[in-house]
Amino acid sequence: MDITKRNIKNLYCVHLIVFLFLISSLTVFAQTETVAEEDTTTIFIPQSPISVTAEDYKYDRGESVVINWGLSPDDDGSGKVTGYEIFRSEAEQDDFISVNVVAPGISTFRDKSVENNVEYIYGIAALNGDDASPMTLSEPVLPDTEIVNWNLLNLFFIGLLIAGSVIYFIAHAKRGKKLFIRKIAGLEAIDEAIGRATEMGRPILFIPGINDMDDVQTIAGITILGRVAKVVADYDIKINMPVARSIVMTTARETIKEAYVGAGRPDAYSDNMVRYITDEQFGYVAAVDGIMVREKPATCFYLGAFFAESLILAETGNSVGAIQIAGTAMPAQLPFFVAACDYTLIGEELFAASAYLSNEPKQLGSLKGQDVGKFMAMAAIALGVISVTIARAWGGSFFPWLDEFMHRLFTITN
Amino acid sequence: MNIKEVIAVILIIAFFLCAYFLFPKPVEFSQTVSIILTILLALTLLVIGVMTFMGRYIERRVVFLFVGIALTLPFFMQFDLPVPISPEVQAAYDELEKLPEGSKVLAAFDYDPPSAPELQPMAVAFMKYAFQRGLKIIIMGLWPQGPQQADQAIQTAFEVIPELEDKIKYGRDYVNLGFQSGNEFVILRMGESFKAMFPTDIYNTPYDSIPILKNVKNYSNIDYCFNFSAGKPGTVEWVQGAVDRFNLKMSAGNTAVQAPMAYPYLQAGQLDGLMGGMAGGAEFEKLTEHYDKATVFIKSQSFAHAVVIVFIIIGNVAFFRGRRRKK
Amino acid sequence: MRREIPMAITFIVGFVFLFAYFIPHPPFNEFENTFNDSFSIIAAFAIWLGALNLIKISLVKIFKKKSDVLHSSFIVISFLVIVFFGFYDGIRGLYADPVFSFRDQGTGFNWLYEYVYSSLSATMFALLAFFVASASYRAFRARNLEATILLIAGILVMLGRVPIGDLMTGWLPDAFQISNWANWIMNIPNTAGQRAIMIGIALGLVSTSLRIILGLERAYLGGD
Amino acid sequence: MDWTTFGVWLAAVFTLGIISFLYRDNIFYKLCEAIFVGISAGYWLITFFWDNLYSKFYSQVTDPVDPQWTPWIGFVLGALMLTRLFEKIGWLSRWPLAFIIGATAGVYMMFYFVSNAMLQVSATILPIYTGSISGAISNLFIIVGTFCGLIYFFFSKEHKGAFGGAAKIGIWFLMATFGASFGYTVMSRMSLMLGRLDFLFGQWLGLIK
Repeated sequence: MDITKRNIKNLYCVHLIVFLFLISSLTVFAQTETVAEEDTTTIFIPQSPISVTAEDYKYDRGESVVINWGLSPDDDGSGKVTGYEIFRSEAEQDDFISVNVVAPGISTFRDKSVENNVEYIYGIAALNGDDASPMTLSEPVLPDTEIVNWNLLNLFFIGLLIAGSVIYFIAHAKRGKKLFIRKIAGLEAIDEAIGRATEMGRPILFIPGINDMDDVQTIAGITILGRVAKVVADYDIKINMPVARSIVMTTARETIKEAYVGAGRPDAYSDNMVRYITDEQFGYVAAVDGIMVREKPATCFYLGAFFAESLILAETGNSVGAIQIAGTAMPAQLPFFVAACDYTLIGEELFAASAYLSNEPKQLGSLKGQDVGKFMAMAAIALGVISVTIARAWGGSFFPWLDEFMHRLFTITN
Repeated sequence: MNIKEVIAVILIIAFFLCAYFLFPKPVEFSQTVSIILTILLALTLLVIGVMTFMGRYIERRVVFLFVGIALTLPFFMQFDLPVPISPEVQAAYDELEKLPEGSKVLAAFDYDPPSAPELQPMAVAFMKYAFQRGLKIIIMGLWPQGPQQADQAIQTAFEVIPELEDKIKYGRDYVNLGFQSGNEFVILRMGESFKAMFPTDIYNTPYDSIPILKNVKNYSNIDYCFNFSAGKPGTVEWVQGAVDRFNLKMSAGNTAVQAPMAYPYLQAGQLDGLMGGMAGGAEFEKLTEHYDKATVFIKSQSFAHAVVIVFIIIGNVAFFRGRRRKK
Repeated sequence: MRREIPMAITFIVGFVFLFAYFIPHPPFNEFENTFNDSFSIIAAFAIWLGALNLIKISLVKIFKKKSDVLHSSFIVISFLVIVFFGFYDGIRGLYADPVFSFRDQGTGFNWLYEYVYSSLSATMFALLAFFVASASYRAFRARNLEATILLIAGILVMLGRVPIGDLMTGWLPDAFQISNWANWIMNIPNTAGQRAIMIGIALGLVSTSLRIILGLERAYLGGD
Repeated sequence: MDWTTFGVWLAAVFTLGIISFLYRDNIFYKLCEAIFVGISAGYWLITFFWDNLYSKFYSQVTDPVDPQWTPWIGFVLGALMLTRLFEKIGWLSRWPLAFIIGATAGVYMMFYFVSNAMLQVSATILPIYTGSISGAISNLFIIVGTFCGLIYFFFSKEHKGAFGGAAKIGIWFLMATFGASFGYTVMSRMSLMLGRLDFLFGQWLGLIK
């Protein structure tokens, strides 16, 4: 480092110390004065905050400004300053409106209610109850729009790392490397469950949840349908799929139709395999219930986003003696599926299902990538816990820094 | 339909007609009768348990019947139960207590009549409390019927505390912005501008001419947010969209089904407080000292829970008995 | 071409929307909104497909198969009644002064909603009280250690969150009160479990989304 | 009898009709169900028409001050959806599907990743040393529970040995979570029935004060 620079820094330090000394002596002086004042009158007007700066908040859509100020000399924790009021005016208009009030001891505020590309001036007043000091004004500030939100850099990197490992393992598997994936009981059972329907000559019931196509769980359900439909088309089993959303109906029809085309028997496909009932949850459940009781399906699949209906579906399916395979990422519904179904895919397993069933290396590669994500989460938790515990117990400088770093790494600032 | 069923239907209709036209209103059991009924209920359950142990299993309609009785009887009974306060409800209340008079609170009503039994008591207690404290309430809904539920809650509050009706003025002390479709995207867009999402209030008054909304541009001018949620969109979306992205401070009242999912957010500090279901409502009523529906319902709730637990135990008795047989 | 164009659409749209998250600059900041509006409009079109399907099936039942005639005709009639009031009130509201919405108090649509739709759906919903009890009776068995943990946690929470828990253990020291146990279960094991599920779901979602965007997952376009 | 009283009676009849299903499936319930299916399909059709098609498309593009063009994207895609009604060009309906699925994948990826993964990892970084034993135990439980829960979800490693043991602990935590959910669900469902009983005995019959 340059020697002169360091000297200048030291000089700043001296200045700062002198300045702080002056301020504190001023505070003491002011205190004695106010005590005297309070004796005569109950009105006390605190001193204005010192030096107000306003800056455009970085990496946003030009919608916020950060204001910093030096505390009023009267703000010493004795309660003489009860807060700061932040005022704002468009530059050159002198029409100040109150934006917010913050507690004493706070010297920064982010005003998120500004318009893009309008110049503003801020004023801060120290408050004592209903009384306020004169405002200290800032320089004009112009909120601006940035191209990229660099505050999300940590998210970008972590996201890139996880997405990258998913893509890496997909590519890795494409080259023919063998990947080990453990057996998932619920998915192993799918073939058996379909086989049972063939033997018994009864239909399969497939419910892709009750959410629309804009839920990834529904998409996951439909991708599993793609696998199931292939087998169904090959063995010509009856599949019955009542749905609660029109777009899901369209998608499901498309999916099953293609499976039949793939099996070389497009004429065996019929639109009646997929029926729209109603968007209304219980109207839908009531109808599905009726279908179950009448048609007695051999196998029921519940794969997608479920709500209260999970209980009724699983119970009814149980009572008609169907093999039931359920999967959802709705934690509240899992207890009922776990209790009443033969196999349940919990959360992440639902998303993994279609890749698992495809048995294609590149799809399985993506599961490996997911595992890398979990490993990273676990490593971060372990490292973070160790550093924060040591930082709390023994202090030092490295571990508190590491702790701070880990928290920063996994926090999003907006 | 056999003859017995026909008679049963006629009797049921007769009962309801009598109840409508002839019964004295309201019906109340004295304390002694209440205790006797409770003991009778317990005894029959005990008998069922013993029968199951002996190998005679009951069918599910018996379970239905007992649940029905357990839910209905306490409506007419005279007794009080202690309501313990859980830390998360206390936290929600404390955060509200901290707000100075005149603070602007965004109240998001994301539920509809079917889930109202759980959330309406909280909403009423919240309105009563907020009006008495002099908090300014901005109401909105991501569910089409949410704003109507809010209106009903305010009406109930006015009926219970008549002096509020003179004190509280629409437009100055509260405003109902109505419903906007678009789920979580409404929450995100409100981060830039409320007005873009709600150009007028529910009565078609333009946004800018409503006094309470002066200087309210987006979340940064809101001191607190309270969300009553029965599903999606709801608390999870508010946390993801408003708390995580715009640093809004928030507590939530959830249906009991939703509540367990909100606990990680609570522990992570994304939510300040949480009221779950009828129990949360009863606790909040106790904290705000406005005893109402939830305090009454919690009695039925207790009875029903007890009955369900007894049936779980009976079910397991049957299960273990069956298993021993197999061995 | 029938498959390539949709795959290209998925790829481009997926990527652009993904990166829009990091770019606050217009027009990227509007993309989420555009998607949401477009989705709403598409859904509004698609629901006609669904409704027409429902009515078609019901009409076929009434006139061709002659089965479930009463049931199916009730479906058709109630559908037509509410659709009529929906359009009638909606259009009337547009030309009225002041303007009102089809779901405002006092419209026929709102009456149907309040007394027919909402009472039916609320009661349907409420039937779950009975089903949940019978499911507890029939399905929740202490089969193994896992199921036992589930049951014990469930029972403690059920007791602890209502006053009976306190009636039973209120006289004991704090550490033995059921309501405290229930609080503990909710705040500690429940939080931990939910969190594991949440993190897993988020990762599963990322991987599924990537597979979709990259075109590996295209069952919705009819598999391979 | 005014419309409100009539409405309350009608609602009471429907309520009892649905409840009658608990005894067994019957004609009364079937009719209530049919009305419900019809009414709800119509209700959503109307809601979608006014809330989505009218206010998100028509009133946006015909706005006299600032007409928008972006709603046309949705309109065109929606119209393509209707091509399904015609056999020959039905394949065009895949375009809107591709748009929806692609956008869903892109939009929600980051949403969930931030709230459900990043922030939850950050919140799990808790000190084991807190100065109080109960605090330490609580934090330890959260950390171990989350950690082992994640291990359970590992796909590329067999659940054997120490790894399997951790996965087992993970399952226990998941089961406790499900138990808590189950307890709360029971509470929730009972409350819903209470609401209906309150309607029957309170609003309709007036027996409750």
